[in-house]
Amino acid sequence: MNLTTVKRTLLTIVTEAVVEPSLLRDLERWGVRGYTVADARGKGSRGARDAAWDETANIRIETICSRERAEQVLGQLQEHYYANYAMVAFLTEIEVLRPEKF
Amino acid sequence: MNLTTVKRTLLTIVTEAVVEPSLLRDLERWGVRGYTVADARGKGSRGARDAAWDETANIRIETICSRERAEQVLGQLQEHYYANYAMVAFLTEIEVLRPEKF
Amino acid sequence: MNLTTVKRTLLTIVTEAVVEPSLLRDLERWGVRGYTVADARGKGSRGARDAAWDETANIRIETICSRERAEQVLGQLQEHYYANYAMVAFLTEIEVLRPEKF
Amino acid sequence: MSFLDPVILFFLFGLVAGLLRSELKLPGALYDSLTVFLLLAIGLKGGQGLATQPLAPLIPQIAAVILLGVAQTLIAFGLLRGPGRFGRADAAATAAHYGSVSVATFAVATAWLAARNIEFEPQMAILLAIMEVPAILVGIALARGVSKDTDWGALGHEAFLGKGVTLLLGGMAIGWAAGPEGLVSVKGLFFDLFKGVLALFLLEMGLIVSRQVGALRRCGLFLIAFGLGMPLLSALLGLGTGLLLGFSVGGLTLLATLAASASYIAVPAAMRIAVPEANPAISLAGSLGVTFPFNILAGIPLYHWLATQLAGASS
Amino acid sequence: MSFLDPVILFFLFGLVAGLLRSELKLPGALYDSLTVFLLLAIGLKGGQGLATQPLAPLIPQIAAVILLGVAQTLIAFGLLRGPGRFGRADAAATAAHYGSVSVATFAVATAWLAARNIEFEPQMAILLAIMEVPAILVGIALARGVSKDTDWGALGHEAFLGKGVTLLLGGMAIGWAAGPEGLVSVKGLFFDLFKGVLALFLLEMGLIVSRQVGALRRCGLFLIAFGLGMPLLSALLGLGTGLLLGFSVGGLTLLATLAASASYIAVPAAMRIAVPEANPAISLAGSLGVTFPFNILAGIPLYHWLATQLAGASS
Amino acid sequence: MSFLDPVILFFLFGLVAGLLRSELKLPGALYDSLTVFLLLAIGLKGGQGLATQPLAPLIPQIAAVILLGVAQTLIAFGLLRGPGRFGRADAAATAAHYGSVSVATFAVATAWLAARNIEFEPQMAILLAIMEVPAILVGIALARGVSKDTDWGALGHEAFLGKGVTLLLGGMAIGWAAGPEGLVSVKGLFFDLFKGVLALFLLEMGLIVSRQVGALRRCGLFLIAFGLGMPLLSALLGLGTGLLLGFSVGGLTLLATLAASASYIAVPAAMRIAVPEANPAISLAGSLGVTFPFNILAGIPLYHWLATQLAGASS
Ligand SMILES: Nc1ncnc2c1ncn2[C@@H]1O[C@H](COP(=O)(O)O)[C@@H](O)[C@H]1O
Ligand SMILES: Nc1ncnc2c1ncn2[C@@H]1O[C@H](COP(=O)(O)O)[C@@H](O)[C@H]1O
Ligand SMILES: Nc1ncnc2c1ncn2[C@@H]1O[C@H](COP(=O)(O)O)[C@@H](O)[C@H]1O
Ligand code: NA
Ligand code: NA
Ligand code: NA
Repeated sequence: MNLTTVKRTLLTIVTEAVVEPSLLRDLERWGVRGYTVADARGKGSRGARDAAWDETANIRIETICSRERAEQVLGQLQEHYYANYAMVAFLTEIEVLRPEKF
Repeated sequence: MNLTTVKRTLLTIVTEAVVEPSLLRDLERWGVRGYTVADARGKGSRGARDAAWDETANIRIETICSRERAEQVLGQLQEHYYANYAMVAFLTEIEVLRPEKF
Repeated sequence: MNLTTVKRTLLTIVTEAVVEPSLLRDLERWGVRGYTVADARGKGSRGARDAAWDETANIRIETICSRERAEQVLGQLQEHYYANYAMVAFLTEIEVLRPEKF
Repeated sequence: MSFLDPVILFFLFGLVAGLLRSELKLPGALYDSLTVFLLLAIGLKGGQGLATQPLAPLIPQIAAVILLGVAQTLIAFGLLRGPGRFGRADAAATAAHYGSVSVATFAVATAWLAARNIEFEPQMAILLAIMEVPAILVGIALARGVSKDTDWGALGHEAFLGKGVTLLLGGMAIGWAAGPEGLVSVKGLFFDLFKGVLALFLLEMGLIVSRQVGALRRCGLFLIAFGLGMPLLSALLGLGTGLLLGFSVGGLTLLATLAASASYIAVPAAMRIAVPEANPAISLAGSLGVTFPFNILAGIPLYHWLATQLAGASS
Repeated sequence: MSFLDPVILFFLFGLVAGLLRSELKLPGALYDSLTVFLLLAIGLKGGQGLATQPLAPLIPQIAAVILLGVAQTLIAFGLLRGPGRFGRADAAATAAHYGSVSVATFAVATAWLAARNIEFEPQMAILLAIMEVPAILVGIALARGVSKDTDWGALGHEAFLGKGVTLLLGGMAIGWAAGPEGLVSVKGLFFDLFKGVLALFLLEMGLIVSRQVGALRRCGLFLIAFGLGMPLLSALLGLGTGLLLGFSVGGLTLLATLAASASYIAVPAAMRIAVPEANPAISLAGSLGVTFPFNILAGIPLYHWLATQLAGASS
Repeated sequence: MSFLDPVILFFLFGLVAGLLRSELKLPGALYDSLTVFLLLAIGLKGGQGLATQPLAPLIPQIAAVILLGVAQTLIAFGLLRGPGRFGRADAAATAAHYGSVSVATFAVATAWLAARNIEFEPQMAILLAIMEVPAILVGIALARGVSKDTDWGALGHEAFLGKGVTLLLGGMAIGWAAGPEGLVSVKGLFFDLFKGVLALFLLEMGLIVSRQVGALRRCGLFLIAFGLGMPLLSALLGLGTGLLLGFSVGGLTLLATLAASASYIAVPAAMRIAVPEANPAISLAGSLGVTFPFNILAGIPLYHWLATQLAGASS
């Protein structure tokens, strides 16, 4: 096979389930064109979030974008979310086909 | 400790929940030896898939394999699934112990 | 924006749901400061684990730490878990802000 | 008997809440559990009825409803390809939806009849299970042609051992084997709570239907016309078939409702795999966005009225 | 009527199991489903009562409970800012919790009254839905000031179309439209199982409350005092309001309970978005860790006793 | 009373659907919720019975069933190590399964007795909870030896505060404190729906059992023989213990059933942690694939027959 994969950046965010609607709205405002969300639980500096009920549930969001966009979004998260919300975000270098999609 | 990790490739696929059985069958036919599946929701070029009911739910599949196998499977996905299904797939370079397992 | 991301290592573990409490305790003993857990199903050398009931469910744990810590934990997993449990673990290089957190 | 059946009100509530973009969302596991409950309960009730009568007359009835399903699918395909100018795949997939049946519509119709103390033949549940299947196979044949190397074995397996058919037939077998007396011990769950569970289920259906509005707007007027006209046509076919089979007014109403109803669970899933190039949004916008609300709000009383007229005329 | 209502026992069981660190955990989807059930059932019951009486007297009552909610929020804010020395955001968010209401507390109170055959006004369910909202808006205004460019449209949408208010109002509309006769068919689910479902729900509440102990220890004595004193003050305000509105003893008890109760679902979610700098652990430790158990274990009988005294004196 | 109890039919339906590879799958949250319900309901029923009698006679009974559990585990270990040629870990883990008990089997037996109006001692539920535990500790001691630095504290915590034991004991405490009158308000949920919920649960059990067939084939004939013989032996031990304790025919039947039953929830989880080198597929193939179906299909009537004979002979 003769595949040409292209580099993109995957931004993964783990945060409180309660911010899902507003965070997804923000992501779209910041130029993200697609995302995937899954339910999660976890533990971090703000203590255990064991998903026993909605207030203590986490979500895990993934969005594939250009390196530039990913850094911009990460910067926005730091500015608007890091201080007040249980949140972790990180970047991973990945490869995709159909680069125009991301 | 004296660990020798070995490079492998992680193929991640996000797609419609309805294809789970047939896609997993295909993955095994294409030589994949193991995979992990989780439920997800998301949004992309085919619109929002919010998991309100089965028709609009996503799954997220991960499979660790050799770079070669990962590229082959990605090629097969492009050929057989990309056109007709809501699907995103990407490759990540990872490291494992027990290389013979993957 | 002027972001300085820092390299960290993401350790991902897929294993039997039944070990969740004891494995998380072990992770903390081994120095991990945070983790994220999600429910999963899958297939591997120990057969299909389809989450039809708790005995056959998987979990997927992610923890971000320094490369060194990640290798140490991976080594511990190999020593204490690989032989007896359905388990897969791998390392991914990632980038974060707030390096002091991980 | 006022028109404002709470079951219908729950549907309207879900629909309005969805259209107003309320944050209301039922847990996915609840929706799945309610579906399992309804399928089992319908099967149990049918099976318990069958326990008290001979099974032989079933055979011609089964044959008749298979033909009915095939005929509906072919007619729908013709309408969608011809006047509708649908592409082959979209026409075939949508036709399969309309040739098959909707369990939720059937459940509302049985509740409607029960509220009016109108009896119906117990085997309707088995006919419901049977009618899920033929349209799927015909739809695939229409999309692919029969010459192609379709894996009919796998398709048959999927059609007959899908969740819906399995639960209906399993429930019927249990009801038949246990009989009315045997079921007394599980009656408290499966029969006494039936209408409440149906109400909750329809609340979720209302939410789901409300999400079809966008797709419906994009699909255009023909789909709306088809979604209203096809059930009427199918209901007449169903009434004709029911008359030939000598059904009671209740049975006629149910068979008309079954024929008029369009699948939104089994068929979408099967078509997504077998005819992937068809756009699932189109078929669902029709069957869920137009035909389902039409049937439960206006269709069922209408089919019952027609059944009464026909039964009166033919007797 | 012994004190040991099973509903309370289920709560205590969950609390003890949680404190002993049992592995007991109910599936998240079950907890969500039970919430949906309780909200709908409360709404249906209220709506069916409204069906038999004129709606006009509702308007002054609605206005009165809005004022009651606003007053409670302002008083709580004053207490938390002044003697409590809370920061602005924490004080505003916590005040909003106490100015709003808790559906679980309301459900326990209705069950308590029902077990003693004490009647109450059917519109209490609508007042419950109304009282969820004003404290949220006041709390946000207290945290941000009203000059700032808050998106009140989005907030209003969220407050009125949140899950709780939607289900309560939807249930009431259905109950009102169907009336007592129409609801007979869904009674088996929504009314006959109400107390059992409430018991199961309170088991989970006990588990959740048990997790507040750590936060409570960190938050200090003032929060505990506030969590006990504020409901007493609010209950008196509620009783006063109820007397002005001419409520029965049952209605007085419920309005006092509503006023005394503190939100732990709608308000935390809204505050988390609108006042993110407030620490959610503080408000929840108060409303869930102190006020909720106090109300269901000791508050409700106390408010009922006060209501009896006041009703006797005023008549 | 025909043999075709719907509860058994639901199990067979699940089994057949699973063997035919139907796509039928119940949501995981539903299965968990049904388990919670059954454990609580069994506990409540037992507790309400205890409320009307002195508790002192319980102490020798508790001691007796602990010994019974220990004896069964040791015998099973001997059989598996000796004739079975199992490795130490596998033998110990499997023995622990058989020395412990199965709640689902107990539930089917109580339903079987209830359908025949056979009374039994209310404390059977407490004995059920007690009997879950000793086999776990013995199994671990057999696998590791007692000299090793096992964390018995953590193990005890896990054994006694696991979900099953917590819910059984919590339910009993509630039932005991509320008494039969107090439970009237939650009866509609926990008692009237018991058999329907058990039926649904057994449908899922059938599906789970059907997945054991592959493992069973790999494990060979000895495991099948053990899975049939061990419950018979245990039932006799249980009958003997019951006679010594002076139980009624119903109590004898239940104690025999408890002894004959093998755990498939609490023990597998505990063994997976404490004896990880044991292959869980072996123990589950035996307890779920052979012993569970044997007990509910043939064992319970047999143990009841034996109990009748023994009770007749001894009186
Ligand atoms: N080091 C970590 N690795 C992986 N996930 C983490 C880590 N730290 C925190 N998290 C996740 O992020 C959530 C919020 O983290 P925090 O803000 O540190 O409380 C936690 O509940 C975890 O799910
Ligand atoms: N840029 C993206 N990043 C992460 N996930 C995506 C992205 N685009 C799409 N997805 C996921 O893939 C699914 C199918 O995408 P699509 O085919 O673009 O509709 C969506 O429902 C999302 O869950
Ligand atoms: N190659 C693989 N890629 C991704 N996940 C895997 C792979 N192999 C195994 N897994 C996951 O790890 C679990 C345990 O694997 P195993 O120990 O091989 O049975 C499986 O149930 C899968 O969820
Ligand atoms: Na049809
Ligand atoms: Na209040
Ligand atoms: Na046993």
